Amino acid sequence: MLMNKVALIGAGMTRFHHSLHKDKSSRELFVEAFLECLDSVDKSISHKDIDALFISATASEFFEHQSHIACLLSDWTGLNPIPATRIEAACASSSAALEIGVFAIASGMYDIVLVGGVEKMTTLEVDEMTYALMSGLDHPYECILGVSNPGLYAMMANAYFEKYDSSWEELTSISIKNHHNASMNPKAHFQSEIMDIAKKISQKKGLKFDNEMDFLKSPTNPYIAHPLRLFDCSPVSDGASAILLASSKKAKKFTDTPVYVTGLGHTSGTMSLHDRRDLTSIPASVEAGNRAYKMAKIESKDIDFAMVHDCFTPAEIIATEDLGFFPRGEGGKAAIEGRTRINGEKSINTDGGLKAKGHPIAATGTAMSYEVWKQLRGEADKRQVNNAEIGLIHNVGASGGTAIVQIFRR
Amino acid sequence: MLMNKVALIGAGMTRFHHSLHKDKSSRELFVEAFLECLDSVDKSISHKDIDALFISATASEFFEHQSHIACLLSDWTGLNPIPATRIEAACASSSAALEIGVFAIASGMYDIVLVGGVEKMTTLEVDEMTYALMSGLDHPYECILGVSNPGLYAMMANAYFEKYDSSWEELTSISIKNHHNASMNPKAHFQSEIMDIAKKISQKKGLKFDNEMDFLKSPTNPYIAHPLRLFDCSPVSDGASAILLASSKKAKKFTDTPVYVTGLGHTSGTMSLHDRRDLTSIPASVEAGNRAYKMAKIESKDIDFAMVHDCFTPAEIIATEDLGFFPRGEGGKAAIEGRTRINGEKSINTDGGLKAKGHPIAATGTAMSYEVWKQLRGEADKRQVNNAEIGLIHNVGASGGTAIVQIFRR
Amino acid sequence: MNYKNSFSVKAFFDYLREKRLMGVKCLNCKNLMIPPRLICTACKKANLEWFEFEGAGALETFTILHVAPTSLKDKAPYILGIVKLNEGPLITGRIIGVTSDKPKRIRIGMSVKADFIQESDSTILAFKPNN
Amino acid sequence: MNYKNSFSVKAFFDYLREKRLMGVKCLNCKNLMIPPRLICTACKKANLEWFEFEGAGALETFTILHVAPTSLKDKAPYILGIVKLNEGPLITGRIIGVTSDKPKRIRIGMSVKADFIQESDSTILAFKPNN
Ligand SMILES: [Zn+2]
Ligand SMILES: [Zn+2]
Repeated sequence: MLMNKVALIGAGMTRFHHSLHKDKSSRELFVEAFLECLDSVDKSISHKDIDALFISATASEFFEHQSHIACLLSDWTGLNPIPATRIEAACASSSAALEIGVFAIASGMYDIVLVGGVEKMTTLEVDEMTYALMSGLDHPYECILGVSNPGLYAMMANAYFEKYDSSWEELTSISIKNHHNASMNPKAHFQSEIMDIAKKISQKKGLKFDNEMDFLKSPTNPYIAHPLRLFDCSPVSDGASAILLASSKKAKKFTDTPVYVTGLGHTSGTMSLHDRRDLTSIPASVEAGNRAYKMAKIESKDIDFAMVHDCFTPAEIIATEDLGFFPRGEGGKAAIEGRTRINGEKSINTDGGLKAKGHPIAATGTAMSYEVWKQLRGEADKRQVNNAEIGLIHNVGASGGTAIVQIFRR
Repeated sequence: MLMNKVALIGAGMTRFHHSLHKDKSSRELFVEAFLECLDSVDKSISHKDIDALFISATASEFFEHQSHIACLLSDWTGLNPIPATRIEAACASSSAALEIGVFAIASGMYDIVLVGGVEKMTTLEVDEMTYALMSGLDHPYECILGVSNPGLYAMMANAYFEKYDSSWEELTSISIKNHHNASMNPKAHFQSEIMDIAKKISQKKGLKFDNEMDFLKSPTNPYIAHPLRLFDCSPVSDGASAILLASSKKAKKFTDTPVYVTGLGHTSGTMSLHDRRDLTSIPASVEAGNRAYKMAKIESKDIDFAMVHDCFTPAEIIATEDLGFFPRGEGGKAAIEGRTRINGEKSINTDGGLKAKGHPIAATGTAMSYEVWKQLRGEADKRQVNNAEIGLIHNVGASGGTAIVQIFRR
Repeated sequence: MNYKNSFSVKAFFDYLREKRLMGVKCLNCKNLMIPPRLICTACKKANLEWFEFEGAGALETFTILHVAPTSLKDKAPYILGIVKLNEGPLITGRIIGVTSDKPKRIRIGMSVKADFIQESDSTILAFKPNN
Repeated sequence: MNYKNSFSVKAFFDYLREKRLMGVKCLNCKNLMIPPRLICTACKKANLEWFEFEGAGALETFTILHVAPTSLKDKAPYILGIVKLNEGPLITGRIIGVTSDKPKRIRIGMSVKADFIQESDSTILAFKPNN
């Protein structure tokens, strides 16, 4: 019905980083992504072609005391007076915005819509930032107790270890792979292998690490929420991303190689982690995946590559199982065996994932689509997946209260 | 194109109030509106009929340290696992949600969608609440200076007085009328005429007021932002509202008297008030109105009644001019002459408006649609507009960075 | 339908202050829920009554929080867990009575019982091991 | 296109601290804008240069704020205004040099000039009447 009705015709993003954007606020970050997005349109596009704006910021209230940010960005991009609406679904905000952009075009209301997200996170100290992002959890029943986002994924990890007789060591395969992929991504927050980071630290601190595991097990990689350590967590980054959507009819006017939206899946899970019977899976992800596969008329095996929500390392393992890429309990083993590396059996998080590319919350969803756009057009350079034809993004809000899966093809 | 494709098949709202909901949080407020909404469906509806949820909360981050609220409400209404997305456009949030619900249905993705909004405001003191809502303004260029929402409308009022040689006295016609209308609305925050309130106060404080103007000019009606006084401002209320939308095809399965969405207009204005050349009009309102009229294929004269955004009294006067109901500079005079009262020339804010019905920010847009629903179905009791066939809602974000106009017919 | 019930967040915490762990039972399908809800998660009916949980259960999972939000910085590291109550439902609580420097001592599956601790202005649900 | 320019919120306030009122001029269509933007509001090109405003103008409108946000509670009532600068654009500022208890003394149209006041940690744009 909606399949192939809407296409991506442009994509842009800032580098994700914790210090590079120190002097920029949300508006400057988003304009930067927007200008690159305009430039990326093969046959050129102008302001007057764009009909509407659906933009996300997840916690700009806390970071910049700024809401009504879609209006602000409409103004600052020069797109004013087109309609501008902010979309929020915790960490899945901008993929929700993309979905709504698809609806708006498919409804016949608009031809071309800009979607995207921005998060300026580094205005707060770590403890304040932790609390700000805890607003995405159930305030009275989780937040008040002191449950943080890493805390929730840590609890999922421990439940997973128990059920599948696995351990923290398995998680390191995720961060090692994703740092490797990010080392080839000029937009990534970290652009170095974990061992390179370990070497830098050892030089500075007069320490010595024999190998990655030696470093990751050291106090230099401190606990955030046991069993998760610093390198199990996505970093705090500032950044923005933007995608231009067009009706498939109009798309050809702007590019000869559009990227089509073929599958949309979006479901809500319980707000609290404790309301799920099995803590080793995110039911909303399973269902969102099934809905997206159904719309795209494909199965999980047809996916060539996927950006999955690895806010914390156990999340990637659970995601690859929830999406049907690997059997239950085998997601971690698959990663260890290299089956998820670029041009492995299933290329996962070719851009470095949230873990190494960075996770400016509301910019994450459309940044995943940005990588899919690059891959499907054969523009992913050293990260390029061979014969990439069908790509998937999987974006989770908080501990799984929201899950969004989107499938694209060239 | 979209005209008449989608219909309202149910509507519910809590009473708006500052103390009645003291013991309730957002989730309980929204569930209350939701249950009434379900009950309002003529031929009954069940949870499994509902495909998706677009819900607004404007500043729940500040009021309850709660974001990701669409997921929370999907869970608490029992609608989980349907997709749930939060929509924010400052004070125009839930009309933006309704618009997106229309797109989602018209796209063919869903048949039935729940939209609505909730705001639990009374958790904060007045000064904190003032600051929370200032997040909807331009933070560095307005908020830091201490500009509040009433401050912006006060500046518009002074510009209007100067241009049209008018004065504060004209504004009182708005609050007097809207209190009168609210006195007939069981959902309204205030259900009494201004003179009744004046009498109560005079008894308690041992004062004496000869008439409304005597009361409104007294120190008992203190300045908030000169020239605006307390009774020029909408009160601080808790509340929620919900609307069920269905494709026009499916609507008849649920009711014999659906209310059709015939016109949608939504535009962004400049974020800062100072970026507009004329401060006596809200350009986004003019354009949103024109777009809605165009889609509905009607003119402003065809509107039988309208809920317009009277967050502060000058806003109603400016709105009735921006929407083409009255010539420039004559909106206030029209109100004084009674031309905007129920069954006057153009019935404006039959429900009491934001001024007297209350303005729990994100609940306001769909509460306007709730009144249109009641009026078009002939269920507005003592407030009923005769032969109500075409109704309009006009919902503004902050000082006009967002304006949304929607037209409905029976 | 009765919209005006009191199965609220506030009521849960009011009970917690009285050291009572209260959820609801669906009068239609007998489903037990905690914290209290206004609509049954199973049958979707709004026909509920209060139900008191004993507070005994088994630890389903846990974490030790080292990087805490501002208000709890002084308390870190602290332990959090999800407990499967004997009556069926799971709920999150602070885990007390075990020290965070010995994570091996905290075992998934260990039996725990509810406790109620005072923190800042509110009563917090906690669980401690049964010895 | 040059994405890496410095027409930022931060730059505006850095200049303000130096008592300079800076906006931008479009190199394509000569449009003047304040505060600075990254894309011209008129021709939509990202081809701008810094432009210093004199700070002189006329009061377009004003209000006296009585109910202030938390951080400014002690300062209330204070006056705010929108000023039409001689170069064309309008901008919001605090109005000083007139007392809030005599609103009649504040006239729309009166000529004002920019001043820069220190408040908490930041420099705030203010305007005072020309006498
Ligand atoms: Zn039940
Ligand atoms: Zn220009």
